[in-house]
Amino acid sequence: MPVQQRCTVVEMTPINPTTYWMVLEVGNMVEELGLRAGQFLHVACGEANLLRRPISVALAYPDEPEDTAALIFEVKGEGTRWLARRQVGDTVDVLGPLGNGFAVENGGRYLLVGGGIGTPPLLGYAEAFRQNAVAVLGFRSADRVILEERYREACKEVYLCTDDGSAGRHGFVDAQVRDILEKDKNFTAILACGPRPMLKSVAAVAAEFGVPCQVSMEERMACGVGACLGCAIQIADGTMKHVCKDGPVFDAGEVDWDV
Amino acid sequence: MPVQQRCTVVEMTPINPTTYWMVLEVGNMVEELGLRAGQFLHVACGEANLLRRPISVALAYPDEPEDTAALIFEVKGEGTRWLARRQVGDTVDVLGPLGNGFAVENGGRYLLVGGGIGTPPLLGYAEAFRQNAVAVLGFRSADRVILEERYREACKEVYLCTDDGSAGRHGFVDAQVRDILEKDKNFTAILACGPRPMLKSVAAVAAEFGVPCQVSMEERMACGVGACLGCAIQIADGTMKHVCKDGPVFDAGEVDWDV
Amino acid sequence: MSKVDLSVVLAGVRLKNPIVVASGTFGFGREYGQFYDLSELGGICCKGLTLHRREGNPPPRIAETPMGILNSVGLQNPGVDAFIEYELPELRKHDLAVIANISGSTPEEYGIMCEKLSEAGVDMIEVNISCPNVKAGGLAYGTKPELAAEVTAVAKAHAGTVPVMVKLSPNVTDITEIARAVADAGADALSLINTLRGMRIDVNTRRPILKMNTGGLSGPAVLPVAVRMVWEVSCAVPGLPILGMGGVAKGEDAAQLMLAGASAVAVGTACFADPYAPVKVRDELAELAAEQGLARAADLTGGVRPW
Amino acid sequence: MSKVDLSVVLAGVRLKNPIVVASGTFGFGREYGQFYDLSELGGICCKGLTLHRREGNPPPRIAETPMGILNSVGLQNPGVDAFIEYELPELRKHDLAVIANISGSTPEEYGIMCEKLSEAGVDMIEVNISCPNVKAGGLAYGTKPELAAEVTAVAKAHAGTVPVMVKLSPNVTDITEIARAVADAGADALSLINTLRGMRIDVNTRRPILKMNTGGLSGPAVLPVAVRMVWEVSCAVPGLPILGMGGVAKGEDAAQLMLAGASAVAVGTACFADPYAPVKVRDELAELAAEQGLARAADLTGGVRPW
Ligand SMILES: Cc1cc2nc3c(=O)[nH]c(=O)nc-3n(C[C@H](O)[C@H](O)[C@H](O)COP(=O)(O)OP(=O)(O)OC[C@H]3O[C@@H](n4cnc5c(N)ncnc54)[C@H](O)[C@@H]3O)c2cc1C
Ligand SMILES: Cc1cc2nc3c(=O)[nH]c(=O)nc-3n(C[C@H](O)[C@H](O)[C@H](O)COP(=O)(O)OP(=O)(O)OC[C@H]3O[C@@H](n4cnc5c(N)ncnc54)[C@H](O)[C@@H]3O)c2cc1C
Ligand SMILES: Cc1cc2nc3c(=O)[nH]c(=O)nc-3n(C[C@H](O)[C@H](O)[C@H](O)COP(=O)(O)O)c2cc1C
Ligand SMILES: Cc1cc2nc3c(=O)[nH]c(=O)nc-3n(C[C@H](O)[C@H](O)[C@H](O)COP(=O)(O)O)c2cc1C
Ligand code: FES
Ligand code: FES
Repeated sequence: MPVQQRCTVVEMTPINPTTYWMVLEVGNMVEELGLRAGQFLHVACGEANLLRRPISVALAYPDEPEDTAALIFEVKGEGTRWLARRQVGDTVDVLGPLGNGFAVENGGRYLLVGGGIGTPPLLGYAEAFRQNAVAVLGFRSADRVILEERYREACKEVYLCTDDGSAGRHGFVDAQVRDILEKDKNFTAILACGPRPMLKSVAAVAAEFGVPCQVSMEERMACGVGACLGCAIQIADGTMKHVCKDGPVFDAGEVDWDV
Repeated sequence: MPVQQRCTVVEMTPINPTTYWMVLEVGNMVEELGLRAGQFLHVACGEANLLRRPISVALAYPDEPEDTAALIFEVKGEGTRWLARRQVGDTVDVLGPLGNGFAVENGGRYLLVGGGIGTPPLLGYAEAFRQNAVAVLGFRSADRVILEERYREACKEVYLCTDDGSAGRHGFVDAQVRDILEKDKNFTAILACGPRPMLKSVAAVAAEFGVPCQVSMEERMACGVGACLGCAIQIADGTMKHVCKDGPVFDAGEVDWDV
Repeated sequence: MSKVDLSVVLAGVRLKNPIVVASGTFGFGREYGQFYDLSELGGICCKGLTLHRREGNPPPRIAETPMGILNSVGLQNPGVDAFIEYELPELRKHDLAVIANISGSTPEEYGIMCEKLSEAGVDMIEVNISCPNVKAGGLAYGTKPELAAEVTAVAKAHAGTVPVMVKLSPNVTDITEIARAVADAGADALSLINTLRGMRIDVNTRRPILKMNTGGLSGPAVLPVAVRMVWEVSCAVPGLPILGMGGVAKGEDAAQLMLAGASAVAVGTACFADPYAPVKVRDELAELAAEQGLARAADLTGGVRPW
Repeated sequence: MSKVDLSVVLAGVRLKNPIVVASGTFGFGREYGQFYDLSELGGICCKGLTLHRREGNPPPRIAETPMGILNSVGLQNPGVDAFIEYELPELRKHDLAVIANISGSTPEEYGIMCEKLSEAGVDMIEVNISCPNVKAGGLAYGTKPELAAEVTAVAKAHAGTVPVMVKLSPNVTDITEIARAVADAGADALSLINTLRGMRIDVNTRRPILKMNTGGLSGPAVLPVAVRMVWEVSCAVPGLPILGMGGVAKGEDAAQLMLAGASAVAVGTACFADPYAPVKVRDELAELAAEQGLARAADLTGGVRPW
């Protein structure tokens, strides 16, 4: 059950020129309401922006005096620009917990595949599964890389790719995923988050190797809670599902990738 | 010639529960552009309010490092509420100097008549003409009284009136003005600022005694500079004048009081 | 402050307060029902129903604009039968007026839905005429007085004792013309405004943000248009009750629409920013009425004094 | 970043950049000319002129709304002769296109004004058809295709070689119908949108804030309606140049209107918040075009790729 809550900013760190690491005090959202990585918070971004902005939870911890959640976001437009100007001690108005997060089981072994600003929501899974997690992280170029160290500290193996080859392997993450699965497809599931074309390629590789794959999808939202039917995504059977309520994480097989 | 300027708030004091005394650093507006009391600044009041708010200049001083201007304003709606939340060190975006101010001559003797939030724009004249100034100040009730001490320090005589008699004389300022003029109508002019009904009554009394009278008028504004023709007031000859450009101070005889 | 009687009557239906939630912005109440008891509301206009289940338009369906949003959801809904079976019983667990909102592509479809809904026992039927008429070549019912009147008459003929409220589109030259036609055809109430048509383009991709290219504008940006149209309609068809909506986010906004002539007010887009918006609007409206010394919120209705 | 050629051509008139200021928001340029040289602008649509001096409507004339304003200035102006004598020579001291905006209450008045203005040598005439036609019983010219066409034809017949641009009202069911009628009647260009009609009520006094009760809505709130209408009109009458306007406050807004089909863009209400708005919009537009690697700003025009 989601609640509306004013959350105090307790940490605010730029992690590259356009990306921020923001930690919020979220009341008892983690302990009582089960907030976890992969879900999202719907964040009001100032009076001048009518709609809230959905931002994924990267890490969520029970804590005293309040539970905390880390959001990692990139400045794209007016809303995220407003958010980036918040300082420690400011409060932001948040709806949450929203959405489902990835479905994982204790003792599972996971291949985490993140692209760009899609890497943060997987961080919580990296830190939960540690030696049972392998991460493939893709970025446009070396200067866009975020969270590499955090992932390296947590995971068994981390593969870095960049589109232009300026860091790690030259190329897209799906090629790296293919190489990994060719050697070892013994994963409980692939958990993927990133731009839609990346998810589509990763889903295709996963299907080819018969590895279950969950993808975290994005769509433009209004309400964030399932009331407005704004955030539809097309499902393979011709129906619609909603990112905010049925997702953001979907089974890759469920999604209609051809639209 | 008006300019657009970001001004730093250097003083911010509530002077009653809904009224604030705000001092701004206004660059060289006083020394170079002649900013003075009775003119107004057009103040941008936050991203959520499209239009600027006109606020009269109560006091204007040349100063170092920057000239300063005191604005005294009452919280009415969203815009002034935003303004009231500014703190020392914040900046506000201002257009000015705008409007004309009262026409006064050195050595003149002035009867200043202010009602409510109309008292501030006359303060500069009180402090300029001091022993040559007599002030009549009207308020709704004792708890709304502002600036009484400042006026008493400056002026030869100060008459306080309240609508409900809770402080000073019981009744409207025009009755007080009449009493004064009956004894002594040797004033260069009456300078009046306040709600329109008050100005109308004061203008009538002034006309009766043959004393020149200038009134500072209010009208809803958009541009503040004379471009939009929004802030029209009806003139006795059937034409329109504009508060922002031709005013806010008009000769009382010029105004069509019957509309 | 004295206690204000908030109850109002809309086309014979008593609402315990004048605040209703707008069709399509509140689903069937399940989601926002997690935040507060739906009995706080005067009523709910349910998500627009069609005779058969519809998946709606392809995404993206939402674009933000200055103090507004564009949507092209396009009547995604489970169909009128599923509503009656699964949603209506849930809503009936709460104390609020249930207003079913319906769209058809032929007058017959409107008729069938009205029959089903009146039998199922909704409190009111809101007839959305902003949808294209397939028979008249896709022309929207809401833009032609004759078409609007035809749909209204059919709905009335099939709704039994359930009041029929017709929802007007603002995308017209003269809304009073449509209002009069619908009134003459027997409407028990009018609701307005539906969304204004708008567009937003992503200047980098050069694509419209909405997959349908254009969509419906709602939210605070449209409030002044809504107030104007409610006022015009209430002058043109005096006595016909109006559910006012369009951009309401504060008690003052609701009061404006009521003064302009609305008996009750719907809150829509404001819910997206603040799930509690309808409750806050209600409380602010009550406070405003109390400050003005009104005994009943209904005393606001039509109270504007034009110059 | 490469230098973008900002010049555009609107109905044969070369503007050194696509940013014009909107009629009624910039007077005759004197006031904002205190802030910067008017030669910074591509052009100015002057305050609406009538045949004879007019005092306009009684105050209050301005009301603020969410991200918009309502105005009921009502064509206060010194009359066309005074414009030609006192204002035009001042404007001619600067390097910008001078577009005279005219309103008449009969077709004849439009004709006389066009004659005077073409003789005086303005660069373009913008024919405002949002005003009521006294002969047709106060019906606005802009809401009936026949009336709009009539005014256009008369204006063209009297404007000599000066291009005639007709300014469309958004308060219509189908703006393409009016656009086509005006195009067929010989308009050299279209400008849109004029203001949407709206209202705001002071809930304490119960009075409309505007003395005229209703007024015209402009500012960012209307941008999505403007983009939609420019797109519709540019599809309906391809090839006819469009001056787009309505809510432009940023370079991105101007780019949206150009992509939707406008050859140039007017900035209006945004000036009230920021006198430098037109200059900023121009610079942001130039930057945006440069980032996209465009050689000419004109390459944006009509570039939207609908789904
Ligand atoms: C479930 C979900 C989780 C997300 N998690 C993150 C995250 O952890 N970190 C992060 O940086 N970003 C995340 N995003 C994307 C983020 O919501 C957008 O970048 C942000 O809304 C842009 O807002 P803006 O005002 O800066 O941009 P603008 O372009 O000015 O926004 C205008 C409107 O478009 C919407 N919008 C723009 N881009 C997107 C987008 N990609 N997805 C959805 N709506 C969009 C905005 O919400 C707003 O309503 C997530 C999106 C979704 C749907
Ligand atoms: C020349 C002039 C000088 C003024 N000087 C002062 C001053 O020194 N101190 C002071 O407290 N107030 C002064 N006012 C009034 C002040 O401008 C308004 O109280 C203020 O604009 C209200 O804004 P708001 O957002 O708080 O209220 P809202 O009611 O939310 O404002 C909505 C809109 O209405 C306009 N508006 C509302 N009330 C007035 C009004 N009385 N006059 C003009 N526009 C109005 C606002 O500017 C805004 O555009 C002056 C007004 C004028 C015209
Ligand atoms: C996402 C969304 C979906 C809507 N769906 C419907 C609908 O199904 N039927 C209908 O009559 N109106 C629908 N509307 C219009 C609203 O009911 C309302 O008339 C409009 O949004 C104006 O009110 P607001 O500004 O408070 O949102 C929808 C509006 C939105 C924003
Ligand atoms: C105060 C004001 C006065 C206006 N006067 C005129 C006018 O005289 N003639 C005209 O054609 N349009 C007039 N307009 C309409 C504008 O030119 C423009 O079409 C409209 O405001 C939309 O643009 P904007 O949102 O950028 O202001 C006026 C608008 C405003 C706000
Ligand atoms: S954003 Fe409203 S249903 Fe998902
Ligand atoms: S406010 Fe624009 S002319 Fe005075």
